[in-house]
Amino acid sequence: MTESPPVNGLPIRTLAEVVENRAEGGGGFCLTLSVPGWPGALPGQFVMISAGACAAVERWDPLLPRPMAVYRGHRPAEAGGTTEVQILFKATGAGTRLLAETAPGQRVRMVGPLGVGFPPPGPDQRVCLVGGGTGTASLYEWALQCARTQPVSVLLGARRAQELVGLADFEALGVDLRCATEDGSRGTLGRVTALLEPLLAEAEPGELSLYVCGPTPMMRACSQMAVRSGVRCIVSLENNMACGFGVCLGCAVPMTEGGFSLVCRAGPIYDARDVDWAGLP
Amino acid sequence: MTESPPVNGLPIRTLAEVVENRAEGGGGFCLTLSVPGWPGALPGQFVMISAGACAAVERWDPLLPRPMAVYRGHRPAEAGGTTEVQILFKATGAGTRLLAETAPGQRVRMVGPLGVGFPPPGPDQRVCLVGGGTGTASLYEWALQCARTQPVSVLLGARRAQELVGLADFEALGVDLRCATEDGSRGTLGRVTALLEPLLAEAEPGELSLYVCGPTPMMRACSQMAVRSGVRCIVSLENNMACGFGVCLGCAVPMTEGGFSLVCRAGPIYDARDVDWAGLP
Amino acid sequence: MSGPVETAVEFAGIPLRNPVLTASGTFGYGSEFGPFLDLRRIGGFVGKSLTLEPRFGNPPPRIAESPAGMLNAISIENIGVDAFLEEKLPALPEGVVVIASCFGTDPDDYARLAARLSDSPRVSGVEINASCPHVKSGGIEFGQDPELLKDLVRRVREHVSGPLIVKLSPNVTRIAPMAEVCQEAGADGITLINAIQSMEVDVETRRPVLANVLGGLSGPAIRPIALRMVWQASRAVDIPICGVGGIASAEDAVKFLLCGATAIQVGTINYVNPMAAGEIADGILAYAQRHGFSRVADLTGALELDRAPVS
Amino acid sequence: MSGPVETAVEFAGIPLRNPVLTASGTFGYGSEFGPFLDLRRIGGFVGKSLTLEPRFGNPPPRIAESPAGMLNAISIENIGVDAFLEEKLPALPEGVVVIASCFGTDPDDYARLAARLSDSPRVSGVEINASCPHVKSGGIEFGQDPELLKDLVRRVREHVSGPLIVKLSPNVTRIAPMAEVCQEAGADGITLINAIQSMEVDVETRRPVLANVLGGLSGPAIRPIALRMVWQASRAVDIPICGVGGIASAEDAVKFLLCGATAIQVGTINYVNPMAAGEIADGILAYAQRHGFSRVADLTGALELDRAPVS
Ligand SMILES: Cc1cc2nc3c(=O)[nH]c(=O)nc-3n(C[C@H](O)[C@H](O)[C@H](O)COP(=O)(O)OP(=O)(O)OC[C@H]3O[C@@H](n4cnc5c(N)ncnc54)[C@H](O)[C@@H]3O)c2cc1C
Ligand SMILES: Cc1cc2nc3c(=O)[nH]c(=O)nc-3n(C[C@H](O)[C@H](O)[C@H](O)COP(=O)(O)OP(=O)(O)OC[C@H]3O[C@@H](n4cnc5c(N)ncnc54)[C@H](O)[C@@H]3O)c2cc1C
Ligand SMILES: Cc1cc2nc3c(=O)[nH]c(=O)nc-3n(C[C@H](O)[C@H](O)[C@H](O)COP(=O)(O)O)c2cc1C
Ligand SMILES: Cc1cc2nc3c(=O)[nH]c(=O)nc-3n(C[C@H](O)[C@H](O)[C@H](O)COP(=O)(O)O)c2cc1C
Ligand code: FES
Ligand code: FES
Repeated sequence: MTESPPVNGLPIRTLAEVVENRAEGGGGFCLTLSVPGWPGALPGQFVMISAGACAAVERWDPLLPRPMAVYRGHRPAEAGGTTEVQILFKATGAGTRLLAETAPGQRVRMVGPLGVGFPPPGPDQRVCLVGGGTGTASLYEWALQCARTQPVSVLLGARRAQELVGLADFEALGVDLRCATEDGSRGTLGRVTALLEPLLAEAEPGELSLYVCGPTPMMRACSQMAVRSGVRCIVSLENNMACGFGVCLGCAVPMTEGGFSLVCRAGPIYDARDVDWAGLP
Repeated sequence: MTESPPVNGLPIRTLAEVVENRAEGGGGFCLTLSVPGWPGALPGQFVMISAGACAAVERWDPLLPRPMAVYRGHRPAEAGGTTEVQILFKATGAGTRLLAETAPGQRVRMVGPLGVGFPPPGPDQRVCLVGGGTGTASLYEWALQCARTQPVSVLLGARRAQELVGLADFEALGVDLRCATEDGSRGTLGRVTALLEPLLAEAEPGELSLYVCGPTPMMRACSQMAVRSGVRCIVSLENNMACGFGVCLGCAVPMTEGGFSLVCRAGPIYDARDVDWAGLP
Repeated sequence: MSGPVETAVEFAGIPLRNPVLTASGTFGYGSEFGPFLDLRRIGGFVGKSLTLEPRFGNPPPRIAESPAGMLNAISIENIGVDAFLEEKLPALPEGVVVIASCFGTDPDDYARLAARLSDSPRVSGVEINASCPHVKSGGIEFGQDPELLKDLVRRVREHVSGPLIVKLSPNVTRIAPMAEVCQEAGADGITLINAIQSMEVDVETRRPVLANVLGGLSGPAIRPIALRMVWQASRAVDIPICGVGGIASAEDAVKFLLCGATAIQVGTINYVNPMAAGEIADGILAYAQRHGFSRVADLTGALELDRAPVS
Repeated sequence: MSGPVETAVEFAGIPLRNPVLTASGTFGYGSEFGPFLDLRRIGGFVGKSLTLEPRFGNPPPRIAESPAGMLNAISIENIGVDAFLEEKLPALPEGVVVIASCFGTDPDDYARLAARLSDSPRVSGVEINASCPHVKSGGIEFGQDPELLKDLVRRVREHVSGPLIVKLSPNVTRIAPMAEVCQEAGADGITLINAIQSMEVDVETRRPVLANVLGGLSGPAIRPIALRMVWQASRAVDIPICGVGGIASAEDAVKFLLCGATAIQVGTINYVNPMAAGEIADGILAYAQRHGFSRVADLTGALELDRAPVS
């Protein structure tokens, strides 16, 4: 399993106030939350968010909170203060559609930061981040941090241009940025794996660290390509979760070495070789 | 059981749009809905309303719609058009607190009009309407209609002045209006029954028709007073309901003559003598 | 696939326009839904459970609300079989499929009632309510004891030649043996589940909310339990199954079909949305179309299992 | 009344600071809640069910969501009794009441496990999980058959002198006889209910959502069912009862106490709000204060019935 620097703050449970909820096109939303006492997060950590649970009436449908990567804003709050934390999500199911409806001033219940952060690349390595769909949200802070010390390529994939979440923010980073869309509406026509292929082909083993977050089939494909090329591949898994802090055992992922690992606690960041991809639903 | 003029339109099931949701103080709200194809309602009829059920996500907690009197706006919609229908309610439980949160532009699910209307007074009778708390909402349109043809007294009771719902509208009717509050903050100190007593004492039997809507203990008390005075007393019951149109049998009220009556279909309007008040919860 | 989809199914020998029925006790005697729903848009309806004589129900309060559910303790209040046959049935439009539900305190009651109902040409089938969770005697006792149930179904079967359906109680340790005895005793179909025995308390008055103390839980809350029982029953018997319990959408209905139900019943949601049954019928058709099924009937049992299931 | 309220209760011989425990499988081994909740604010916690050897659970997906509920098919994944005793227990702060849950496939397993746990001075009591709804063998079988259950409890009782609690399955026709055999076999208390056997289907893939097909339903959806069973069991036995199932607020907890529970357990809601148990403990105190109870223990069984209840 991957090592990572220690979490720099214990998770908190709080009511976060919605500062802004911006529709990004393609069903995507960027939610800015004001979080009292935010302890800060490592790039790659996530929060559990319940939308609509703490309006005037407690409503238990939907019941469970949803895991969401901390997109931007991992700085801890000053003593007694608040930090703005951003979440990028797509309104697909019950939880995210409710989240899409929350308006500034409303509050959402939140637990976090949870999970471990990304393990650092080797000091001389190039870094390549591959994001698919909302998986991209996990990568922004990491791209920002890596870009300070090493060359970074970011490959983003989505079905169509509008669904390339956070594109403007990644563009502003000034890193090597390439896109692939399945309808060709932006960048290369096809999947993001098509962008990865030449990059891996060029790379010497050991020269590159790959960080991937997106739909399972995409992560599986990237992982196989990386293994073939002998390149280290780190993935951020997106399992269903009930608690997010290691008590329900609902997020278990099968491991190559046998047994299961809890994505919410040992993950969501894994070395791709440690994950038994065949056992993933 | 009471006779009443025939319902002037079959009930509809529709999504009504919130035009305005005005906090009235004391936890009361006046909700204005734009209802497509509204068939019109008789004074005393009600609607079933589900708040929050038809946002982006169907949520089944709370599950059941809530019965609410049509406060104002019983005119049918023009062909293809909409009518504004007003509801007066107090945010107490889950359903009404959700209703209190709905904002203009949102839609609520609605079925109605349901139940029967108030039976008319005798041609030469004086009319006295007694409203307690949100029960007052059932009486406004009836006061308006009766005031066209006969002398009307309206007695309103609440815990405190702010909770006298719809007071301004009743004042604008120009009828004989008297209030009682339990804290004396408006009108007589005490219960509305204290206002009713002298009125009944003065009245010759047969000269007065009494219409009462409010909490069960208040209706029970008014009914007993009216029976003692030989005055006809019509009540509008506020039982819990699941469907509102006669199929769940959940709203049954025990009858003096034995058996039960469905408040949503045979009621909510009853001659007080027909109701077995001892059997009401 | 865009060809026309055949929506008709046959349940317990009754041809239905589509698999959507409405559940006993949630649809009155049919006519109440006139303003909201053309009954010919759905497969048919099951009437409120009838007894030989008209019957009053429990005192109020009879209903309560719970998370994603409701409790009821109505207790088979009904107009009696005579009024149903003489007043309610003739008032229904032509072409509406009526399944009559019957309830009794002993097998003789059930048999006489079922025979009378079954004799009516307007009744397409009879459903035995062997599962009312809040009546002092009768109903649930039959639904909880396989021997009593078998005896009951056999007795009714002797008197009824038309389609005979047994509605089972969910308040049992294992549903499969209950389904099996129905099949052995000659039932043509099984409906499940009825409401689940439950209780709710008012903490302010410190009293049970229902005057009857106990009531039956229904609505979306119970759907996963109902679905499990339908799946277990459908693996145990060959006679067709009608799935009921918390169905609120076409997707919910499809889940029951995939788990082995031939038809489904819409219950509590009728109160929330009196047009629900029609919308669900349309939605099942749309689902079949979208997923390339040429017949809705092919959805029945089309669940795919990766592994040997744990029953 | 504004005097101080005594919150302490005794459950199955275990003195508790207040009646709020947390449910097995929803609270890990206790330490996971460190960041959210001082465990000394609540009565205690029940650990994840343990087996003699460490054990992996079912393959994913293991959880699904349903209206006001969730399904799980974790299947007793746990670190084993040794790791619990050696690593988890010593890490807990002083003064935290620990009830250990144990699970086995035969009475011998249970007895050995319970004896080892009971011997630890840090374990205040042992809860026998005789009711896991999604393990191929063991667990639920005991919880569904009164004879097997009686034998199981008796065997464990022989090996355990400390407080012994039996956690019952809701998947039974009648709960009272199950409670009675526990009492006869010498249990000191009963916990109910465990999750209710359920199923959920993904209509897009046409597969069960859970890899295990069946899972257990928990959360607010099941609360009225749990409440009913607690009430029925409390009328059948004299040993104390711990109520669990869908408790999400102090009012919910009070309902269980009124229906006869001596203590309660907070389960699924811990996932939604990891501070819930503490808030519920505070809320029960506030309720007792508001309603003039000088001892929280007096809430137990304080339900008022107007009429002869229907059981
Ligand atoms: C660490 C981590 C970080 C993530 N970060 C992001 C992010 O930044 N942005 C983002 O958009 N997404 C993110 N996700 C994914 C996100 O959590 C899911 O997309 C989200 O849960 C979907 O919720 P929903 O309410 O829209 O969908 P739903 O379909 O309502 O739900 C998912 C929930 O329902 C259950 N469920 C799922 N499928 C089914 C089914 N077929 N039948 C029954 N129940 C089902 C699960 O228990 C889950 O709780 C992340 C996930 C993880 C694990
Ligand atoms: C014909 C009619 C007209 C009405 N008109 C108006 C009106 O104009 N304005 C107005 O404000 N009110 C009106 N009411 C009353 C109104 O319907 C109730 O106040 C409303 O249902 C309260 O809903 P709630 O969600 O706020 O409260 P809740 O407490 O959430 O709920 C009431 C609902 O919960 C259930 N319930 C009630 N008490 C309990 C309990 N102790 N335990 C468990 N479940 C319970 C019932 O099934 C009911 O559906 C009317 C009622 C009737 C019958
Ligand atoms: C108010 C009410 C009354 C009911 N009456 C009957 C009845 O008379 N006979 C019967 O067989 N089932 C009756 N039922 C049970 C339903 O038919 C159905 O089995 C149950 O509610 C589960 O389905 P649902 O969750 O879709 O409502 C009743 C249910 C409710 C809510
Ligand atoms: C994910 C999960 C795992 C569980 N694991 C156990 C367990 O190991 N042992 C046990 O006795 N009960 C277990 N339970 C059942 C709970 O302890 C509790 O009885 C049940 O969930 C009902 O309570 P609730 O509705 O408050 O969650 C588990 C429940 C859930 C949701
Ligand atoms: S989500 Fe609960 S253990 Fe990981
Ligand atoms: S509310 Fe359903 S019958 Fe009256």
